[in-house]
Amino acid sequence: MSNELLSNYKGLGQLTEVESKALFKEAGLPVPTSKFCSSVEQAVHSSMQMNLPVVVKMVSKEIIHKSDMGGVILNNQSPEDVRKACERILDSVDHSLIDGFLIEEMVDSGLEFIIGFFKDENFGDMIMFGLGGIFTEILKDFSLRSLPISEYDAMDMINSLKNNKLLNGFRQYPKVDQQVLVQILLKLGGEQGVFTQNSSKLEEVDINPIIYNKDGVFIVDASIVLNNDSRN
Amino acid sequence: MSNELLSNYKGLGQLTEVESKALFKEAGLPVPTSKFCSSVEQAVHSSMQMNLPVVVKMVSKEIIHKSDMGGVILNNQSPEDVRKACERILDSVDHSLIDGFLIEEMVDSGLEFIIGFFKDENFGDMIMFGLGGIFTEILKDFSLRSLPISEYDAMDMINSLKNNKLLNGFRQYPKVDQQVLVQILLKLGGEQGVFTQNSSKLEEVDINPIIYNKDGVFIVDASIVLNNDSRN
Amino acid sequence: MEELKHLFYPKSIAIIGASSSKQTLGTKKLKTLQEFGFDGRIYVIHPTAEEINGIKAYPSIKKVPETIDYAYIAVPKERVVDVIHMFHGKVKFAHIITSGFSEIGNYEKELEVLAAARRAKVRLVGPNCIGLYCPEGKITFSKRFSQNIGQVSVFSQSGGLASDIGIRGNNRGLKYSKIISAGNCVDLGPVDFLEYFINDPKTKVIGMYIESIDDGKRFIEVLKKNAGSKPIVLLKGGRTYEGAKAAASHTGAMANNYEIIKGICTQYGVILVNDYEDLIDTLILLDSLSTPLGEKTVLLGMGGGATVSAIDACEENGISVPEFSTETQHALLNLNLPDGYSLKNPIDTPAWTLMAENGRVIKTILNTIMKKENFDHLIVHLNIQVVEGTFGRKALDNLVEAVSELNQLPLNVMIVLRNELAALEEPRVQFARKLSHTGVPVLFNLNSAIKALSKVTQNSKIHSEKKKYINN
Amino acid sequence: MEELKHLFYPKSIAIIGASSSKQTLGTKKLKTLQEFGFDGRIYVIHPTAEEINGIKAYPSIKKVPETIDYAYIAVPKERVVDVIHMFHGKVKFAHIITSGFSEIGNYEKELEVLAAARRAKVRLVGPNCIGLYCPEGKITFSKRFSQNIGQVSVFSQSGGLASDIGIRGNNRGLKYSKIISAGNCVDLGPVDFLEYFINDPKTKVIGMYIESIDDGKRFIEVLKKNAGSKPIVLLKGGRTYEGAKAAASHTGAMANNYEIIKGICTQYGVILVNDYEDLIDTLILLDSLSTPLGEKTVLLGMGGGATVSAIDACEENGISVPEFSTETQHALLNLNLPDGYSLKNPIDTPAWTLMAENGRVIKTILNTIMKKENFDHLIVHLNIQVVEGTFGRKALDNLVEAVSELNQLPLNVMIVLRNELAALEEPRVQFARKLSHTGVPVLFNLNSAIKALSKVTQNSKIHSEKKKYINN
Ligand SMILES: CC(C)(COP(=O)(O)OP(=O)(O)OC[C@H]1O[C@@H](n2cnc3c(N)ncnc32)[C@H](O)[C@@H]1OP(=O)(O)O)[C@@H](O)C(=O)NCCC(=O)NCCS
Ligand SMILES: CC(C)(COP(=O)(O)OP(=O)(O)OC[C@H]1O[C@@H](n2cnc3c(N)ncnc32)[C@H](O)[C@@H]1OP(=O)(O)O)[C@@H](O)C(=O)NCCC(=O)NCCS
Ligand SMILES: [Ca+2]
Ligand SMILES: [Ca+2]
Repeated sequence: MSNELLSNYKGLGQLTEVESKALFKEAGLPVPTSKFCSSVEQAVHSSMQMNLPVVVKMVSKEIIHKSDMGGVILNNQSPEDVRKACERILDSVDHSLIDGFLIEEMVDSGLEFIIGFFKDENFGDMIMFGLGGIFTEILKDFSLRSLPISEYDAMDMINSLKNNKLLNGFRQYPKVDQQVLVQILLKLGGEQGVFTQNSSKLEEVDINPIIYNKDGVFIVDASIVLNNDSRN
Repeated sequence: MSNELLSNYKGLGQLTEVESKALFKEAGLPVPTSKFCSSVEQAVHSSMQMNLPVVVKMVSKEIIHKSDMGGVILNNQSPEDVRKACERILDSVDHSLIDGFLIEEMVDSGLEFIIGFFKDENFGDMIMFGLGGIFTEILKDFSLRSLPISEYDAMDMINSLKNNKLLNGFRQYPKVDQQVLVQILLKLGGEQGVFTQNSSKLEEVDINPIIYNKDGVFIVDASIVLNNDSRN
Repeated sequence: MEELKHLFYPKSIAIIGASSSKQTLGTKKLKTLQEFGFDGRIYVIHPTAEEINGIKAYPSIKKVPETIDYAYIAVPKERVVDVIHMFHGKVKFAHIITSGFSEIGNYEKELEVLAAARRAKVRLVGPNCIGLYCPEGKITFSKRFSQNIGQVSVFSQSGGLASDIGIRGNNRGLKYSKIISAGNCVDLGPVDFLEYFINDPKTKVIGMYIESIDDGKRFIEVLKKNAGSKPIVLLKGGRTYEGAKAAASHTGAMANNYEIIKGICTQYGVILVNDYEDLIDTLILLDSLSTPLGEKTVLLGMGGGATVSAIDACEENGISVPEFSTETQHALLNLNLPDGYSLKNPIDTPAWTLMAENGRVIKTILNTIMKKENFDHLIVHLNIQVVEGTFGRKALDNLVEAVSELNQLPLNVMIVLRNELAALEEPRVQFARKLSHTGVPVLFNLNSAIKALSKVTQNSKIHSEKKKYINN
Repeated sequence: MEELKHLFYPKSIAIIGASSSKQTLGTKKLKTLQEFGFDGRIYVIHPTAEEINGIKAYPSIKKVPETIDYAYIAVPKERVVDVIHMFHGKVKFAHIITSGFSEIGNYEKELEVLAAARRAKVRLVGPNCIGLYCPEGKITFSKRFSQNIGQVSVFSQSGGLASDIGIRGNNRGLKYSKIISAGNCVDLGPVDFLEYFINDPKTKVIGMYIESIDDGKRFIEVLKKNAGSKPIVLLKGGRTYEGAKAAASHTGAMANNYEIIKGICTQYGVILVNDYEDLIDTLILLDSLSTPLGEKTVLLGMGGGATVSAIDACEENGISVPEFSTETQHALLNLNLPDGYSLKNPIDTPAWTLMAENGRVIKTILNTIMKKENFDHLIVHLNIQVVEGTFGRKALDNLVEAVSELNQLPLNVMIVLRNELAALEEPRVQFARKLSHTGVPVLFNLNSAIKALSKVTQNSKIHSEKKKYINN
């Protein structure tokens, strides 16, 4: 299977969450179980087949910052909760903007990571790996490599984090199996990785957060921006 | 008012949470609003006069690690919840060990800090200030000073933290007013502070965490250990 | 760029800017080349002179009877374009020492020079460039550099640092294959020389001082091709924002983001250092230590406080100084040496202990240790002013002699010669040259030596780790 | 311990261990004191000799006609207790150079020595101790130390470092009031000497190399009393676990937790440094810079790469090198200096620019800047081997002469003399001594100079901040 997942993609600008997650799933990357539903009834029904609690997310091509608009409702413990959540969304947003709902299994809290892709004018395609939240954003604890990366590089990006002691486990956070992260990094930035294979179409990717908890590892949110060339 | 709060204290070893918090309150330090209740009915009644949600904690002179025993139940949204919580505690622990319940207003999550007191064999009384949780425990981000400390020292202990950028505020965490922390440090480690005035009785103090959130700052948990001399 | 060999090993040199009446840079260059023993043909180009310094002068490059490998240009900036214009079909490489171009904001003039060179089919080094050194090619920009041929090649984007690197390295016994300072790099730049050094059979170890890399993608390609097979040490000038500003004023290019360069260098096994002293120390170690290297180190030397500080440095840099077995400690005790030295690793030996057996006790100690133990490195540190001050120059000579024989031991020996006395600087340099002849690296500062050893062992660990991944 | 003045300014000295037949340490001490010009009374104690080196010898201390301020003991370790025993009522301070005590695990013997001293009412320096230097008291442990009297006093728990600190400092023109190395510190230790230096009117700046502090609480009390009024620079040996092991083997005490010491030093305004080179550089700056200090710095000097690296160091150490106003840049442009220097701060000046006006152009540049701008510091860095190599020794002398007049400017001037050439080491030391006479600090390494400046300005900021809090 080729990883040129975007080769037939005709959309412009930023992909929706549904598109991004579908793409990652196809590439063998771990995303939470989810289902796109075009109606409230379908949403309630789908939630019955999933592990509760679930998250209800509005799906919209027009609206980028869903959570700011009250378009993301966490921790729905029952199908009934799901119904209420869908209705709350419909109450607060213009119906014509809503394409449907994404019902997604809740991911428990855990150690968070960020993986990014960007193009440096001079050095070309780069991949970034960092500890999530404040660690990357405020404390600048991340490592950079040029694409593609090898297995050693992936390992080394993890070891290069200043605060990598956190990967040894503490409190409710399990000790991180670095191989799991290495495999994710390779599926993105390796020779056959999504970033590497689709580099000419991509402008920027921000996978944030990836949550590592006792249940496994999950890409919880991601933003994929296509470049100008692929917009034309 | 003298700060020699422990001058008449006759107990041995570690103080209970109720004792510690009473002591801090008397010293003008910020503790969450709470009430000691000797019966379930009193607990339910007290919770009616408090801001909900509240935490229900078992009070016991014999049991040190309350939470490990299921003796701490968070997020009780109603008096009814409080009753259920008390009953759950009574179900799981030998009644004869339970002195009562502490009903305490819930403190929202926020930036966490740790303040400690210990005696170094060579250098004497020391005060420790650190960022809470993993920052002090795993990443060793704390500062030490000898007692007593001045206002400048308190300020400097805060500025010396490696990750003090976190105090500038981010996401739901407000920008920290350093004067608030300075005043707490001084009430503990200053010339007239609790640690300084009671140094001869104290073996070790671990205030962990102090939570700084949009509502204010709160000593949420603390352990005070008296030394051998004061045991006799 | 295989043809760069004509630049480093020219058969014919033209000098433009030598004066018939004054001591110009051109005149000096001529003399330096003659004194350094350049044995190809030198042609002086001068509008009127018949000869300068015994060399026949030609009124124009056109009159020169052969193609020129290397033309040295030291005429005022207004004339550089005209000079290059005349080179057409006659010159392979031109080196422009003249300054007054992009480094002071004069980008336009620099681009004119480049355009002239492209038309004339000449490759440029510079402008604002001190030049190159290649003892095997018998060319140099400093008459102070050694004639000895080595296997370390250095690129420097600063002429001043290129000089310092040459002298400082030579003083510690380091022999170079080549040093090039490429000034403003309007044509040939860091990546060209890096690529050449990687392919150059005479180069085994590469050093780089870089302020800016303009062709980042090619930089990565070149590093990929090397794949760690030749060790590369890189010092980035302008790491910080303010530093980037200074670099821009200095060679006229905007510095690149250090975070990105750091990532790329880590990825491709380039050793990063923070100052030029560390650059040289690391090159010295790479030049003589064999890989793969471990981290188990014996530290032996004079000075109490120096030893304590060194151990702090070892700990902070991940160099392990493990204890000896009780068996070895017993054996050391049985040597019955004079009081004042410790039997533990690190071995802190006062001067008078080292004087035993006419300075040869150091071999006895090490032989005793190596009989039972397994170590990777030995760092010997001597405070030569103390030995000389207490026991005299002869005793010091004896001690250094004994130390030079340590290289027969089955571990990497590394010598640190400490000194604070100006009068002993010259002897220290002599000792260093002598010791390094036996293949033992010599450094002058204990803590930097430890830092350098850490860089080198870490790098060798990375490369062997990488090989494991590839073989899997 | 006000009486410690008898140790540093003794009127009477007894030497025990001088030999009638051999060059023992005792004999050497005698000679060193004579040569250094000690002008009090010296008594040699020797079982049989009539006189040694022209000094009358006494068979026993009892026979000496006066009380002894300072007794120097250099007899084998077995005899030390007996010697001290005889001191009763006759000796104030005894310094034991003999080794073989706690530093090799021989704690028992060391405690016997201490007990003997207590009985004899003698205070001890050592054992295993190289001793003390006080040019004003005309005593020294090294004949290489300067006779010049300064105001910097240093305590070192290592004899080797004490020597290095003396020579290295002297080489940069630093003049000391006192240096003491206290060896195993069985009696007098770091806190005693720190307290004495704080009270000593002859001491303005204090340096400490400490491996362990046994009386931590007194250390804090003493620092409290000082309250930052005299600057103190402290180097802790044995910061890491491994370092602590080496320290223990070296002076026989367990190192203390560095984290705690760091907290206490920060609290009481002690400047912490990481190696002895930084210790000396910081002392040099403290000795001549006035407080309070700002951070706005002009950086001027030779060398492209050196300037770029220096700016990195400034940025990393919080020293600000702000741009000049356009007005000033214009004024600099109008000076019409030769090409190759930048008009921005940092000012990167090639050697030939500095040669203008017979080396005095540097004053012209600075006067032009200071006419309109407000700066706190000026760092001038010269690569003396380049000046000498290109323009000769006379030009270098002229340049240094011009630089020495910069101290008239209304900012803190600091000079860095860089050099890689052994032959220029002696001249560099002479320049440094000459320049420092004019009150200008001289350092030899640009990046360490910046680090030291950062430590000093930070410290001065802390002290003025603290004052604000107290005045509130
Ligand atoms: C290049 C530089 C040195 C020239 O300065 P200069 O030597 O004083 O220049 P001059 O004008 O005296 O020219 C030198 C000689 O070349 C001759 N010359 C000029 N143009 C010439 C030409 N086209 N062909 C041949 N010779 C020429 C001159 O006639 C003169 O010889 P003369 O004295 O016999 O007449 C100077 O402009 C400069 O840039 N200096 C800084 C160099 C530097 O340090 N760079 C940075 C290194 S890191
Ligand atoms: C202290 C030490 C130098 C003595 O060694 P030494 O000089 O060889 O000792 P000697 O036995 O020759 O004694 C020296 C002289 O003192 C004399 N002496 C001995 N005991 C004496 C006493 N009680 N009173 C007077 N004189 C005495 C000896 O007779 C001898 O003189 P002589 O040669 O005329 O007989 C040596 O034991 C030592 O400890 N060395 C290390 C010192 C050091 O470097 N310390 C660390 C500094 S950082
Ligand atoms: Ca540049
Ligand atoms: Ca010690």
